[in-house]
Amino acid sequence: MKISNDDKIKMLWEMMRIRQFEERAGELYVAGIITGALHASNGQEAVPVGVIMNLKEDDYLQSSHRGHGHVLAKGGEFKPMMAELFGKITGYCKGRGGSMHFAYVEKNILGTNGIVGGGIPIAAGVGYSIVYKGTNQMVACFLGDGAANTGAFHEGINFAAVVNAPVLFVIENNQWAISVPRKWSDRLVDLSKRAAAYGILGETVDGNDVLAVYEAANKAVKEIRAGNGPVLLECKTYRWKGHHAGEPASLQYRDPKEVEAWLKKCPIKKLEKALLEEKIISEAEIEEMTKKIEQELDEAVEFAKKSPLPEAASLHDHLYV
Amino acid sequence: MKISNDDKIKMLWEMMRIRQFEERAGELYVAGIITGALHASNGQEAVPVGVIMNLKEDDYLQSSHRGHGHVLAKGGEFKPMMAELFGKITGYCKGRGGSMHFAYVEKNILGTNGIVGGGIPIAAGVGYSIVYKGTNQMVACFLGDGAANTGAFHEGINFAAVVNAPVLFVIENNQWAISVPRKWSDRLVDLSKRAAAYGILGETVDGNDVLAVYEAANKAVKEIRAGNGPVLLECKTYRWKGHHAGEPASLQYRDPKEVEAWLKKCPIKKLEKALLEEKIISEAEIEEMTKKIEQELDEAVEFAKKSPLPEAASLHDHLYV
Amino acid sequence: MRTITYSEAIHESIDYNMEKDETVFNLGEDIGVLGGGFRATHDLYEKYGRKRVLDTPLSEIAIVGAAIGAALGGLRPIPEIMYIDFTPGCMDMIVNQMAKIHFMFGGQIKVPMVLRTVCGAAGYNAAQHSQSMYPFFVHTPGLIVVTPSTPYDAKGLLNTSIADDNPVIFMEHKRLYTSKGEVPEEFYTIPFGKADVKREGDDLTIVATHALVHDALALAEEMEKEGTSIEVIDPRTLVPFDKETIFKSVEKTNKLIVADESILSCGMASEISAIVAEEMFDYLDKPIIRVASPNCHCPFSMPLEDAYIPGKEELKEAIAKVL
Amino acid sequence: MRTITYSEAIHESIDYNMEKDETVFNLGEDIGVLGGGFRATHDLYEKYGRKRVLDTPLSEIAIVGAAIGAALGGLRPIPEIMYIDFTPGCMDMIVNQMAKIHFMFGGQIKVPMVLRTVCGAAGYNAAQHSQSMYPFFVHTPGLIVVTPSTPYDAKGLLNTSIADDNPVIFMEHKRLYTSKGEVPEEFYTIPFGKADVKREGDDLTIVATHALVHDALALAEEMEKEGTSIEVIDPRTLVPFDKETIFKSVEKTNKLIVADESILSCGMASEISAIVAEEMFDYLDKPIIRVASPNCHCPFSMPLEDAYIPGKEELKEAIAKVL
Ligand SMILES: Cc1ncc(C[n+]2csc(CCOP(=O)(O)OP(=O)(O)O)c2C)c(N)n1
Ligand SMILES: Cc1ncc(C[n+]2csc(CCOP(=O)(O)OP(=O)(O)O)c2C)c(N)n1
Ligand SMILES: [Mg+2]
Ligand SMILES: [Mg+2]
Repeated sequence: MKISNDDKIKMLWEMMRIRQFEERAGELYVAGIITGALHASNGQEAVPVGVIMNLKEDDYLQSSHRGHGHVLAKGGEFKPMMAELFGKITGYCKGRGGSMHFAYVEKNILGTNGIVGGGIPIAAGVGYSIVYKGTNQMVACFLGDGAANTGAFHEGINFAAVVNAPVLFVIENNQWAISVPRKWSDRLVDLSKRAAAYGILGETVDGNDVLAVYEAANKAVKEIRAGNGPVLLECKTYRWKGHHAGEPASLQYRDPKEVEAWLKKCPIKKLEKALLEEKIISEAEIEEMTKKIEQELDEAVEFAKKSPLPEAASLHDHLYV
Repeated sequence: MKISNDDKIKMLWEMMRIRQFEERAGELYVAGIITGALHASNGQEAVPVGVIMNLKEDDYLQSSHRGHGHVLAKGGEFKPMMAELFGKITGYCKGRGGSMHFAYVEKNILGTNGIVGGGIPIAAGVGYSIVYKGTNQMVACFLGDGAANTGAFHEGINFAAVVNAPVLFVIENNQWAISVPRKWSDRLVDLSKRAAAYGILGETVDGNDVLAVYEAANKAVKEIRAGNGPVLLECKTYRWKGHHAGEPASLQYRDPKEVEAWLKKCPIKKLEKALLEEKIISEAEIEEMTKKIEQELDEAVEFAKKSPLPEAASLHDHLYV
Repeated sequence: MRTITYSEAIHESIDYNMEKDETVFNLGEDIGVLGGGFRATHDLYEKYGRKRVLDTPLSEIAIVGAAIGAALGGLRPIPEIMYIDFTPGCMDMIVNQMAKIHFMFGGQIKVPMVLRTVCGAAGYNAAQHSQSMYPFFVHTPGLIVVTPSTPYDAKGLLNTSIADDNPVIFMEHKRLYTSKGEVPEEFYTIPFGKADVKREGDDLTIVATHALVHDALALAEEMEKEGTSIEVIDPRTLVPFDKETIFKSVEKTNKLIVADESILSCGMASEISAIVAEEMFDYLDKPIIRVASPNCHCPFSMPLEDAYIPGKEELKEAIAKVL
Repeated sequence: MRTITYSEAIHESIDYNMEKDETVFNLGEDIGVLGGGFRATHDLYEKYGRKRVLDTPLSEIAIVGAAIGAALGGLRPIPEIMYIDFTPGCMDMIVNQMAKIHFMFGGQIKVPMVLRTVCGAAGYNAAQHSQSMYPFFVHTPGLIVVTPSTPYDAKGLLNTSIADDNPVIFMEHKRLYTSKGEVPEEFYTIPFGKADVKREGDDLTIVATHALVHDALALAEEMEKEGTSIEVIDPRTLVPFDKETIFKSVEKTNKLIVADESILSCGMASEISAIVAEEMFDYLDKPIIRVASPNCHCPFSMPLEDAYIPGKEELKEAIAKVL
């Protein structure tokens, strides 16, 4: 498949934005400046970027608890995201949601979700609304390998299959559900095998290779837009950090060798290397991109810091319409 | 596979017991003598019989809402069953349960269940207790095709697979979940395909052929007792009656031709024919069996009628140990 | 005025709203060809087709989840859960998603949907088919909880529910479907949070919901002859809850009985009692008596179910305590 | 006496009971190698192995369902649901199976299991990780509901829970895990249904649960200096519920405040208020005031969560209303 140089550069850019956002958020957390439950996606950036590059502006996103990357790839902006992490009223959710409930409805980003698997049946329903209205939109729904063992997964995907909902279900298989390894979670090698349980297409791809993810998602999206209903795409990847920002990456449950091996498979490095070799980009340009993102992040942090916190008296706001 | 003549006759006997019990219960319901929610299994008798003939006395049964046949095949007796349907204190559950909560713990019959799919994770746990204790028991868990679309199915079977629980999950695929046809419930031809989602063995068999069910179950039971964990067995069959005793079988949602075609595939007639042809049994003997069962049913109804109802004052009994 | 059943009133509202608004649709088990367990959606499948009367797989999580998603996608879904007893199976979707999305997203998006379901004990269906656990929904902020007791209220409140932009739990009652009452043919709405004084009286206030409204009215009629004047108030919506109408009544009668079929402990009768004990203590002459389902499962056997269901007997006993 | 934390007290009880009884085992997410989100099961995996400290798939329905099955199979499971917020995801197993099997089967079989879970708002985790909806369990007959507020109570009540043949919901509180208190090294039990008078007083009764017990005690200490004598009672188990101890106190003080972190409407504070309003009306001099989480979701942002959590401030306001 032919992917334009511009698109490849965009992929690098998007992955870098995610990585740097996650790093910054992690630092702010460790410094005690932000708080709450923060699930970083360092190391998994190729998945949201490779998938979402195939979406149109008005397609929907349904995300998981580990959702910063999805939101960013779908058009989330640093300032309101950072402000949300700071609990400020300039955040997307006016400080009500935080990391686990990032939503940016203007861009059809229908939220991260603190309930693992919770977004899956909802995505199926968004998909049904598309069938109902007859628009040419679709939904990308991200979930972890752990989420694939929830009842919501089974009911949500089966429902989507039956009503032919245009939903791309993406399993970000990072091999662990917190401390529980795959071998204690399921008996499979490839979770995409579960597609057969719903009579839909399933595929497994190297989730650390953004071009491979892009291609697989592209094929899936074509299938979906052709009206054939949902597709299940499994992207094999790895979480670099602790499960959440408060958990050291070195925690005992993962073999340090396993972590190290995956660190070597950095999706960003991999694409950088390819682009440098193909002379699509230069070291200097990458450096410049990094700086630009850092600067944007500085501004976002500044913005977040300066933004006001909600008043205690506004506690009940947005409870009802 | 060689099945002894005695076993074949036992199969016929067991199926006849179920059929006649269901017919009697249906009559009592229509006559307004018994009440509540009654889900008859007429036409599906080969499934419980073919499966349960492979179980040992101390194996467990986990049943569904359509469970009279399972309970009977596992050793349920007419009198306490009938008494339970009458709401009498001589019933298995002392009148507290009724048809949807038939349990006979002495025979390791762990109950029918009013929640579709509800028994599946429970069966997985019973299976885990067997692994835990290291006994050579197993569990047979019956469920409908509708139940195969519940979150409980997914979580329960996956859990059983991961812990290697000795459970035979039997889908009684009677093509309908009340008025909802398979095509609106899933996209599959064979529901046993879902076994692959859990890395376990799956097989589909003609659920109206008791010998075929017996053979398939026998193979599955061997697999399970060998310590290889759960197996998913789909038995294709058909519900002759309305969904529950209060619903006419002729209700509009099913094509009468479909119903008729299945009536011709009576599992009891099929076995009778074979046994008669092989001269394993005579018409007279069958006639006698029928009569014997009728007489036992008469006695059971008499017993149930004469048994006392619970006192209103005993409302709170058995709420806590 | 024309008289129709509770079930027909619900049907009429759904039909009208579907006709008026293309985005209104139903999804659930056996609501289409079968027309629903209590006929409330009968013939709608024939009239509007599968797209808008969607028979689903046996998947309560998906029914509610997909309804939420469809609402986010701009539709106005009416999911049906056949019995309230099956809502524990999809409670996460109700409690953690449906009720919270609008709030968690800082008001960015609305979740307009009406979850219809059926409560109450009837017909000897035992512990898993006889419940009324809507206190779960009252205890979950962000939901509207509606409990109509008459065909008139059912139609008016369902019209309001479908028009409302908040997620609504619309509680129908098994023993009321065939009850009849006067219902205007034309469209009308009944505001949320407006209790209805079903009968005026001076000596005692009974706040009752659903089927117990009718028990209370029947008893009040009887006791009128004995010279006791009972006021019967139906809150009609449990969230929002009209305290004012009840307070006004207690100011007058100084005695309160609360009657609700949900289970006693942490049930709706307790909630209403606690509100009044907190805010109207000085007007009370007597203890507040609760009539509710006992702290027990609904048993199958006839005499036991009969003993289980709260009704006129229990109301009488309660009255004896305060008069 | 030796002082240990609430988390250590729980750990000690589980460890002891596992050692004593081969049939006791744990299952849940991240309870094994990780040792649980709050360290309550740490090192047990190393000591007893996977068989008895079973890390499960991310499947709450299966965790509770399998625990029920294992109990039916003769074991004494201790399933853990990481946060109470995830119990709606397995509510059917809790409400329709775990709580009902013994009853529906006419007493033929027992379901001895202790479902451990964690409630309370803390640390800015927003609406889906801050709840205390145990009123769902109080509203479901057939369950025992335990809410220990101190390390001593935690160990004693957990010992009782594991020995009990009924299904138990054992509610731990996030903000209490690191709290310390005196706990005997030896085995002891605390009976269900026995409230603990945490502090005696004459002017006012505060019935409080979990973290609010400590807020109430701190406030009582302060107010003692101002000459107000407050009695603080911790019911310790919500089901069964010890009315008598509370009644005795109200007889003496004639004033009652109820403080519980579950949400106000249909919450535990309302239930306790309603019991007293029904049975002890004549002893009350003042309205019964409830302190609870507001009828609102727990928001993420710091000042909002702080405003949300009921504590000393809210207790003070309540006291001002009755003194
Ligand atoms: C229903 C539910 N159960 C448990 C949790 C606690 N929890 C949060 S993330 C997580 C692991 C999720 O694993 P996976 O889906 O693989 O995503 P990952 O964290 O690996 O990205 C768990 C157990 C939760 N939030 N929701
Ligand atoms: C969780 C749940 N949802 C819905 C129902 C209502 N209901 C009872 S049986 C049934 C259909 C079950 O279909 P299937 O599993 O195929 O079994 P069958 O009745 O065909 O034997 C439904 C929807 C229920 N009892 N439990
Ligand atoms: Mg994972
Ligand atoms: Mg079926």
